[in-house]
Amino acid sequence: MNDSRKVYLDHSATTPVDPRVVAAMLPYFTQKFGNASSVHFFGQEARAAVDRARREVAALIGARANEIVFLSGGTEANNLAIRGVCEAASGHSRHLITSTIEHSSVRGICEGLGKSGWEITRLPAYEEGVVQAEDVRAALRPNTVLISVMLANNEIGTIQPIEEIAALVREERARGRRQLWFHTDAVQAAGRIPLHVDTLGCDLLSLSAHKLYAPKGAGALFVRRGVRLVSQNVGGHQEREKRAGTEGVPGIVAFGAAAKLAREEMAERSQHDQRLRDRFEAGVTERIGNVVFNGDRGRRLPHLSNISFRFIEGEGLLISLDLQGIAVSTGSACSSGTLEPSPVIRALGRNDELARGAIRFSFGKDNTEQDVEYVLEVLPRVVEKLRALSPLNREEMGRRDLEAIGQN
Amino acid sequence: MNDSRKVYLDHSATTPVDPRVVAAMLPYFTQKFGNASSVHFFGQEARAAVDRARREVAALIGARANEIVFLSGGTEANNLAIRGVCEAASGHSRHLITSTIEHSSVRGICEGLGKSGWEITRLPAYEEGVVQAEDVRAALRPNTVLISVMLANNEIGTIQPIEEIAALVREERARGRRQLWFHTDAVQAAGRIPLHVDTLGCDLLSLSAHKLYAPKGAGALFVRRGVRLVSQNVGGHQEREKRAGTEGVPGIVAFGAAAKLAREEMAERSQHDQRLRDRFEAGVTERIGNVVFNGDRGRRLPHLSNISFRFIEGEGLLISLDLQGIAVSTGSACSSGTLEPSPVIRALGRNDELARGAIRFSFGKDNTEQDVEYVLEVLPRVVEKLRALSPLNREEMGRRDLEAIGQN
Amino acid sequence: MPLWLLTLIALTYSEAFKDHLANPRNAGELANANAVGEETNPVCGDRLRLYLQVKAGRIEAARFLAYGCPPTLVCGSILTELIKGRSVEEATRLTRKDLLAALGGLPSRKQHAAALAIETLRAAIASV
Amino acid sequence: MPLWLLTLIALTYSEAFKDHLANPRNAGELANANAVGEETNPVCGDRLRLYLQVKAGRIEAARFLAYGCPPTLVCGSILTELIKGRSVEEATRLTRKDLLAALGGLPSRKQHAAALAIETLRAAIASV
Ligand SMILES: Cc1ncc(COP(=O)(O)O)c(C=O)c1O
Ligand SMILES: Cc1ncc(COP(=O)(O)O)c(C=O)c1O
Repeated sequence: MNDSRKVYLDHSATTPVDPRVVAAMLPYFTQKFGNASSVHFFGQEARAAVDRARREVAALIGARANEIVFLSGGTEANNLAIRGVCEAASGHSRHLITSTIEHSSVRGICEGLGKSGWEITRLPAYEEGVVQAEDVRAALRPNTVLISVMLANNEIGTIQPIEEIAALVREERARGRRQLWFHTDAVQAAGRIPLHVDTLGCDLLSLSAHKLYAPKGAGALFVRRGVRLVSQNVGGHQEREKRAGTEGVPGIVAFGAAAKLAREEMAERSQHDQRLRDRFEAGVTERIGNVVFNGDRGRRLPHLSNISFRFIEGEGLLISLDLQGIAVSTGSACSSGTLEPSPVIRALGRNDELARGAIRFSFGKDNTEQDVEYVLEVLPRVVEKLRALSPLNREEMGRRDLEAIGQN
Repeated sequence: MNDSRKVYLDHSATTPVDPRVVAAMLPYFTQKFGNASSVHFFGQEARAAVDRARREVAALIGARANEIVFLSGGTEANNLAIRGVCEAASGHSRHLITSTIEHSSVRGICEGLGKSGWEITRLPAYEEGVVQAEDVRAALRPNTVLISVMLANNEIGTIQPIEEIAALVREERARGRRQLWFHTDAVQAAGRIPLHVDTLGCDLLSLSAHKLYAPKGAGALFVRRGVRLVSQNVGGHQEREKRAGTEGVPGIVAFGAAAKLAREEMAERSQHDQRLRDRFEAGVTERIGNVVFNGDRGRRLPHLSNISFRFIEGEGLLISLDLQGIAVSTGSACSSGTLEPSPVIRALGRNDELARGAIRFSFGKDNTEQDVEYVLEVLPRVVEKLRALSPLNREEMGRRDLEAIGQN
Repeated sequence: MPLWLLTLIALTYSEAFKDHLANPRNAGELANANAVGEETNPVCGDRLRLYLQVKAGRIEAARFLAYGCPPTLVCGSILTELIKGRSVEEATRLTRKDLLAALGGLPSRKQHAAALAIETLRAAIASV
Repeated sequence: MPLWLLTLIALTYSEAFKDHLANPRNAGELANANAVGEETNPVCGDRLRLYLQVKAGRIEAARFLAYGCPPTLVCGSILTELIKGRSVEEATRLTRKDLLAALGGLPSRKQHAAALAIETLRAAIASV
């Protein structure tokens, strides 16, 4: 392993904690260590800090502080949103609409509901990796309780038409329909593009701290006032009865500090990420043949690039890059099967070879131009080396030769 | 508020993080920040750290590393244990046995199950605050799935006869019974008294990091090999399919470091806590009349003292002490109702006045003799001042006078 | 009430409030009282007893006893301060709001303590 | 396979393994091969093709092509190293274990890669 140089291009899996965030959190371990449910000074100090953080997280998405429920992460946020709303409604209705490109957590939750009798409609994302609002309309049934469509995909970064779907939901409500809720998983989008729950029009929105330079182990769910959901972790009055358990004060404080920084620095960060990403993609196009970019390139998160390298397979490329100090990912870092081709890339209609050869490069605020140059130097060599091994390569060449001959 | 001096006597609510634990965790925020599910170097580093922590937590309770599931806290551990086992069994059996003095999380979970059709037997704890194993035997039914009795109570510190209950369970199994599981909530006991899952004989055991000088936001459930439970947070393969969601690496690392220290320093710590606690109780007995000690004083955690001060009420005493810089608690810091008398103290058969006047003092490794002296100086004054206000006081005196007259 | 709410409430206690809690004024019985009132809050069991010494329509002295949560104790203390030296007529006009103003406000969930104090005052005056 | 298992597996790759992955030996086609074998793993779709140049019962040259997960690539590389210069008879006796020993072991879930390599070797030898 090349120990001299490390380039982390896996910011969609997790981000390093911003030193300013660590600094904000640090007093809450040893000095201001109270339990936010304690009545005394130590508890009040912790409670005040949690509430400050709640206001910061709310501000990041244009919500009110009392609409934010703190949780242990994005997966728990999705669990509380989807299972919570569905359980609250299960007396009368049992249909939910989601997409084929959701994060594995949403996929897994929906599978579970499917097993316990729920009807699930999974909308296609087409070649561009974007769900169509019209498909939502077509899928709506009288007993639909929940629509859960992610804001931006974690593997290919495509941004979904949340506002259009919300408009549909509003239409339905205007027609007198009740008990139809709209959830969006904004774990990848938050901190990377501006979000406002009123513009988006969603009723529930999931966040995860560790995707925006805060530590792993904290997350939040926005629950619009009036949405009824069944608490999943029970046995305590914390978080307005929506999530039992002693609040993870330091993680929450860190989340708040990171949300504030994300809000203040979003424009700057996304410009920076996008500049590097675009430079990277231009370099790849220039230097490496037989690549396919996955996901609508005009409608993507600014920091993410997903590329299928033909003839070779993701794990080998990933480990080879790792040996050169470059960290990337194949499929979703939290995804389940992986020797199986990525379900998201498959959903775009790509064949198995392209799906297995898909690599995600995700940039972050600490990456530099030099990082990109280094990767653009290493990646072509590694791809070439692996392709030199590949029998698929030869077959393709052979086929092309034959085709060329046939054309003459 | 007296800002010059702060004495924290609420270690059962939460503990300050040990600086050595902070030091162990710190690199995992900014440098070793990988997602433990990532394949590359950063991920491997995180994965290795999580597994080291898993071994440390396992060692604290004599378990195997692969029997430890990391979670967000003790409440989640209790949820996964109780709901997880009950949901796995709900096809065939729907009876569970618990006690009247469980933590509010267990109480809340059992209430929820009760609402969805489970039969719940709640065993008495008698005046001493100790459940009797014989009562468990009497409560057992053919359709009992789970026994959940805490290891040590969080309000009064009494230690429950876990080994005896486990012996009963073993007897039942020897008679060919299957699908009877035994869970114990060891959140308060861990790090304070030696625990070994094989000696205890339990199948599931809950832990919370923030009670043993690690940060809030981490916990663990011991799940003995062979115990089937339904995952509660779903949608990911983390923690051997038992708990989905990106692992909170820094919190887990901290938990591991704290577990190691707890194991190494347990004897020393509990001697220290007990010395202070006993000195405190002797002082209270000496200087304050009309007090009642709650819970079997011979069978208690070493760091905890629960005292009812007659004629006055807990919240006023608590806030008055807080104004003097002394942090204590009334009822469980995570308990629900509190203007209602503590259900645990009520379970001992105490009347409302004694239950409302119960205060928990819980000592920790950073408390000093001076802390105790300070409290012994302040507490009698505060109690006296509040009693001077109390009409109950007068009535009692009046009654005694009358009784005295009557006796002549 | 959940404990976290208690914490929220404790957060909002004013300095005046804390001062009265730490140093209650006019606590205890009044030997030569000629008016006494006592009320109990049926919700939480809090109890307030007020002793007055009324002379020529003027409250010469006032003392109180209280059992219950801090706002009840504090309201007792503040109440005695407010009425001492006033005419009974003035005291009769005293409202919950006056009390709340004097102690720097109370969270809504604790305002019943002020109501209890005013009721007790009325009862004591009625007993003259 | 869950990704966390992949991570566990990656943790256990030996230095020899990583070296072969970074610098595969004898990669590519062999122009003057007189024996070729190709096998595909039906589970994961991994594929290995082996070219041999056999002269007088001795393997003078060996090259390979592989598609699939790293152990498959590495097994191809190591296999060619192990058989080059050996007699066909010796090569026939080569087992999965020899291969595993040469690459410093493989986690059990990846050992099928070694099996694939040995099968491919047998197929190539059979084609002589
Ligand atoms: C889109 C999306 N949703 C949910 C999650 C899960 O969040 P967490 O890792 O905090 O459990 C992730 C992260 O892996 C994600 O990318
Ligand atoms: C006995 C007991 N069980 C469970 C819990 C809940 O643990 P946590 O605070 O980590 O949610 C606590 C702590 O309040 C406790 O004392």
